[in-house]
Amino acid sequence: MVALHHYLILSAVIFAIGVIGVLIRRNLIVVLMSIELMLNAVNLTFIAFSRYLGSADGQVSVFFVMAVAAAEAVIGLAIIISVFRHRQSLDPQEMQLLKW
Amino acid sequence: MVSPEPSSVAYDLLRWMPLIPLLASGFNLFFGRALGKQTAGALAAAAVGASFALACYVFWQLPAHGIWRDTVYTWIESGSFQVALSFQVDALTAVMLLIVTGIGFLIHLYSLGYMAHDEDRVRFFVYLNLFIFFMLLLVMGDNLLILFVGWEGVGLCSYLLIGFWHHDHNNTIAGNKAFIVNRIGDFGFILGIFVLVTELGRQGIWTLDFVELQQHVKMLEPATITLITVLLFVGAAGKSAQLPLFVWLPDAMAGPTPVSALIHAATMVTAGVYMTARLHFLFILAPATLALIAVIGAATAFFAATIALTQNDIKKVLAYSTVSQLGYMFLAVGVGAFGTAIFHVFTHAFFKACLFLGSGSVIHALGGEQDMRKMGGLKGFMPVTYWTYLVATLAIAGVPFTAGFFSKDLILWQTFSHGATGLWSIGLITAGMTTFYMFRQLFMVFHGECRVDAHAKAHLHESPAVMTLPLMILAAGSIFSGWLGAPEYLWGSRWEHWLEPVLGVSEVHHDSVSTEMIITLLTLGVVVSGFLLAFVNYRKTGAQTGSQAGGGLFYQISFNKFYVDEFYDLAIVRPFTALASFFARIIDPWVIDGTVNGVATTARRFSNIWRYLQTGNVQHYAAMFLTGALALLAYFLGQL
Amino acid sequence: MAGKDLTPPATQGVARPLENPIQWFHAASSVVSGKWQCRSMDMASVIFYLLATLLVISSLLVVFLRNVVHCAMALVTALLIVAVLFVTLHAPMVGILQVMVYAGAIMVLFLFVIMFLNPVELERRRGVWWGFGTILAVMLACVLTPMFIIDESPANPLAATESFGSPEMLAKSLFNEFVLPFEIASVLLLVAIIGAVVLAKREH
Amino acid sequence: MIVDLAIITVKAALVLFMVLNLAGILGWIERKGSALIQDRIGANRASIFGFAGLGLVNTLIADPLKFLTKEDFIPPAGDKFLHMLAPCMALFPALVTFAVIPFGDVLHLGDRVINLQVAHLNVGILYVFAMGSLGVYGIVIGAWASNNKFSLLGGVRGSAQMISYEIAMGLSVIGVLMIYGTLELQEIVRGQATLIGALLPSWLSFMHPLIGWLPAWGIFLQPLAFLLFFTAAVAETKRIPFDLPEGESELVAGYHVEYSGGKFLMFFAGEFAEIVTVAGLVTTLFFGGWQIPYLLRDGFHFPWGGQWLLPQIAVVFLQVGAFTVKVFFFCWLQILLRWTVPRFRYDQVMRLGWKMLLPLALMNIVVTALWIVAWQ
Repeated sequence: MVALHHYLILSAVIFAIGVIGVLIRRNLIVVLMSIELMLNAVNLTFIAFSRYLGSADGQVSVFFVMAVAAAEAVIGLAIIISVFRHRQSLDPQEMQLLKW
Repeated sequence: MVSPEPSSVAYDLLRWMPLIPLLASGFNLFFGRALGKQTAGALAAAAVGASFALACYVFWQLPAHGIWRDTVYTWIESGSFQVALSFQVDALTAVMLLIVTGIGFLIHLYSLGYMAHDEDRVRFFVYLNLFIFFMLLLVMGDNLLILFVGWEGVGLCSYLLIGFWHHDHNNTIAGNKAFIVNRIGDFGFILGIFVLVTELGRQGIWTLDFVELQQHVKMLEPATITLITVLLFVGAAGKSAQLPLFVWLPDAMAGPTPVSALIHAATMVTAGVYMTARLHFLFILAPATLALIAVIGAATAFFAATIALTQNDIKKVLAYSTVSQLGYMFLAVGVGAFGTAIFHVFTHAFFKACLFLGSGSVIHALGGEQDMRKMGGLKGFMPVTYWTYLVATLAIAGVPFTAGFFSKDLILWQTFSHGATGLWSIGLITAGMTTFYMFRQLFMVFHGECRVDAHAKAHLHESPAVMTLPLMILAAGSIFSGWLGAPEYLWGSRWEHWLEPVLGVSEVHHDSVSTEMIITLLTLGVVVSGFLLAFVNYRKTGAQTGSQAGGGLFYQISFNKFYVDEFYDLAIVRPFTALASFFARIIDPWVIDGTVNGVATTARRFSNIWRYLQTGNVQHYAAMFLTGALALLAYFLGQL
Repeated sequence: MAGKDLTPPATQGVARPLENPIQWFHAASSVVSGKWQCRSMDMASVIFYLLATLLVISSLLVVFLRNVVHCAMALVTALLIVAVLFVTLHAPMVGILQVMVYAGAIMVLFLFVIMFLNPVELERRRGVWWGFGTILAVMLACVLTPMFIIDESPANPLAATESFGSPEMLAKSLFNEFVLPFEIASVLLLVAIIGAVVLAKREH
Repeated sequence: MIVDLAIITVKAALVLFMVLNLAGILGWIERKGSALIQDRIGANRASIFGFAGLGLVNTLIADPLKFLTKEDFIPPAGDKFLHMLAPCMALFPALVTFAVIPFGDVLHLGDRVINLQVAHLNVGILYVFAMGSLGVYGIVIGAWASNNKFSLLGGVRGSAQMISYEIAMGLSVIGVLMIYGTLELQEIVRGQATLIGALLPSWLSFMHPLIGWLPAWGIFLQPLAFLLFFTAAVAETKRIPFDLPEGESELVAGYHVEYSGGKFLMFFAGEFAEIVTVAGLVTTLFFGGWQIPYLLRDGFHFPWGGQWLLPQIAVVFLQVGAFTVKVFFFCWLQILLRWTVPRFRYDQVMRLGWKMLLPLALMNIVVTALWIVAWQ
């Protein structure tokens, strides 16, 4: 039978993969995607807990996470668009005007 | 805080007495100019008149042994320690109420005329009403804290009013002087309050309420009480211009004359006396303090009188005479005759206010001239002022059947019968000097040939009715107010009985009427001699008035006020400023700023190193963030 | 008159459970494990491990593919797999929402932006930094994983009622105890919409 | 247990078969219909012995054969994998949507009670929308994979248009859901068996003789919702008047310029499958699904008294038949629309979606909610 910590470990792995994406990708859109991936890993833990503890709250919080994710994606993409307009690039490592 | 006294009843009319002047003050402050200057003044006077009417009502309604209380709300509440904003009226307060509001009302009327030509008299009336408010707070407060608030408030108003004509730098300096000297006194005062509260609190009684204090002070051991009373007396000395803190009062004459009359003669300066009377239950437990007070009172009386002998400024003379009269009051307090002290406060309020207002009327007529050497022969020009002035002079000199006669002789008799013969003799001589300088002033101002310069003489005139009416009322008061406290061999005193519920059974020894009369006759003799001296020297005032240039050593010392100001300047002010400039030049720039700047520089150095962590690359930040998170997670993992 | 008596016996008949894919999984699992004697793991485990493997692979593709559109498609796949996981966990409602919101809306938005900007050049990669980031993330996984292997983690899910994860259940807790967060979330979305319009608008 | 699985499989296969064939038939009907409208003869080549009436039959075979035998062209600079994947993604959602659409009431076989619906999901309608929202990928990916500026434009247009209209579509249905109080389509259909008379509030009882005899179908309870839903659904199918993604006159053929042969067939079939799905949804939500007025499980019961009892199997056949007829009707309605209405301009499409349908749908929701709060 599948125990709770199977799901937890799975989500941990997915989360870590998302972190890799955030850290190393040099394309803002992909970075944003990786963030979505991390959010999904968290959602997975929520759902697993709500299933194994038999409470609805986990699913409700997933609902809210989705709302936040949608907002975050929309705003992020809007920012990306306006950035891309100013400097024809999506590379986060070229956007360092705020360094020392 | 309901008092255990059976006869203490709630009576919430009281709060209006201080409130009305406050409201008037605030209204004038904001809308006074829109209202028109004359109207603003009238409003202010009306407000004080209203609280005067209230005071009279309360005075008549008040039962002989009653205390009326009006608790507005609980101001401070900390555990069992509770201070309410609440007023009380008993016999003592009732008297003070009459003085403050009554004299205050008259002086407001007078000011309508006196300040008629001043530009911003709206501000003047705002201050004046504010003063009345604080004074009422002082005398009506039923606990030390409210009394202290009033105490500070009147100090503030006095400062504001002394510096009222702030265009002249000297006035502001005088204001500062008064304020600072009062600070010294108030420091002692509040220290006294602290000690009192903490000591009682150690006994488990957390209160500032007078009635409760009166019940509980017995708990304290005498040494503590002495300490407390001495500290409180420092405050009183500051406020009531006793040695060595009297120096501010003469300079306070820089303010407008009505202010001098109201604040610096009739009401505020007597606050110290009121406070001691209010806390008499403390003071009578500390005989040492009482002795100290008596000595200082007598000394002040004598000392100020000697200075007053030679002054040429009409208001300075009155100022020093005020100081010396206050000395009398504290002499009375010192010999434990609180009722008598208050009695003298009462009478003195009348004639000293009358004198000040009279001098004010003279100054007004002369267009601001204050030097008596440039006056003389004004009798003809301003009869009303002259006659009222004469009456007041007789009263302060203590001519029989005037107010001063009764009160001053009562003080002297109390002193004598208290056994303090030395103090009594000093008081006696002072009485003589009082007569001398007062009549000297009278002659120099009103008699002899007129030395007024032509320009001022052109429009020399009697003051308008609004100014002379208060003069007449006060003159009448300075005769009849004393009759309340006549000695036994006359119709006897009703005063003592009135104050008995508050101050306890009076300690006046009426044992030997003969001795009392002998003492009185002795005093009269001194007074008459003083008068004759003045009469001989100053009747037809000529050369002598200008002759302060010569004169003996004693004359010089007296004329220069014993060099007290110079001494203070040398002994206190200069070292203080020197210390201050030392701190300003050495400590502040080098030590303080050095430390602060040093910290800043170090921070900048370090941040110059660390700032290279800020690569501006989001992913680097994320990596650092993740590293930190990893460290934390690893730590918790170790915990598991 | 009608309508009340129309609820058929079918709805609580034996046929009812099998109409629900969740029961379908478990029925199928029992069948299979009954047929082929696989002692080691039952059908549910098989399904879980299958989905887990696919999920990990697609996530890795999201991160390591070089073409943005390929990344997006991989992400869509991952999201759908997560949705299926939700369904197997008795959260059909959330699963459907996952498909609608993520796969249906958010990812389409991503694709829309990708085509709108159409970034032609594939991104250059920088070896050191890639290695470093990867190592960090692997460490993260290594730290997280043991934290989750706890003894008291429930081995078996509780017996779920028919209504568990149903829209009714979700709605009940959403509109009773979580009504304030719900409203706040709606405001958040409104703000996000306006903000996006303002940001992405080409200023004249 | 095995039997249950078998039954489900059979139901799924049956539905799939029906939908795909319907799509094929619609291909022929569209040709003939357009010819009818445009006063042409239309498809008449695929005839057997000159008897074109059988054209229907062999069109079903001829069309796929024709497509499958054509060359499958893949643009060299394109993305081969996604180019192959896109048509599947276009066809798949249209087919699976039918899983939750009930095509009949329960069928009694022996002691077994079979619900005539592939999947009985308590999230039913949401499942429909989820699948519908997946339909975008076919276009977008296809457009991007075939490296062609026209198709890219078509893809961008398509994604924007579909996202916009999904919102209006979803909101327009909510009124219906509130009325019937469930998300599950079978329940919705069963809810439509009652008569309006049973729903009338007391103060409207005087209307009873007028409308009381009407069945409580969505069209009567939510007419506005029907209009909105149908419009949005037609827009979702990307057919004229909403065929901006593939507008021939502007973008040669939009997102499937570069498609040919079997892959194009899949796009083609996907489009017709979508038509069928839309028809099925409209039928289910607004026209009582498999309901026939006054037909209950044991026969007809007329509100004006009198009844006509039928055997259960006959009832089932009547229901399925009714459902099929209704679906056919709405497919035909869409084809009619496609050949009679001119194409919008793109900004008009957007304005219609965002400034007309969306506010109207919201208004409908509010009004319905108020009605429900007031009278139930």
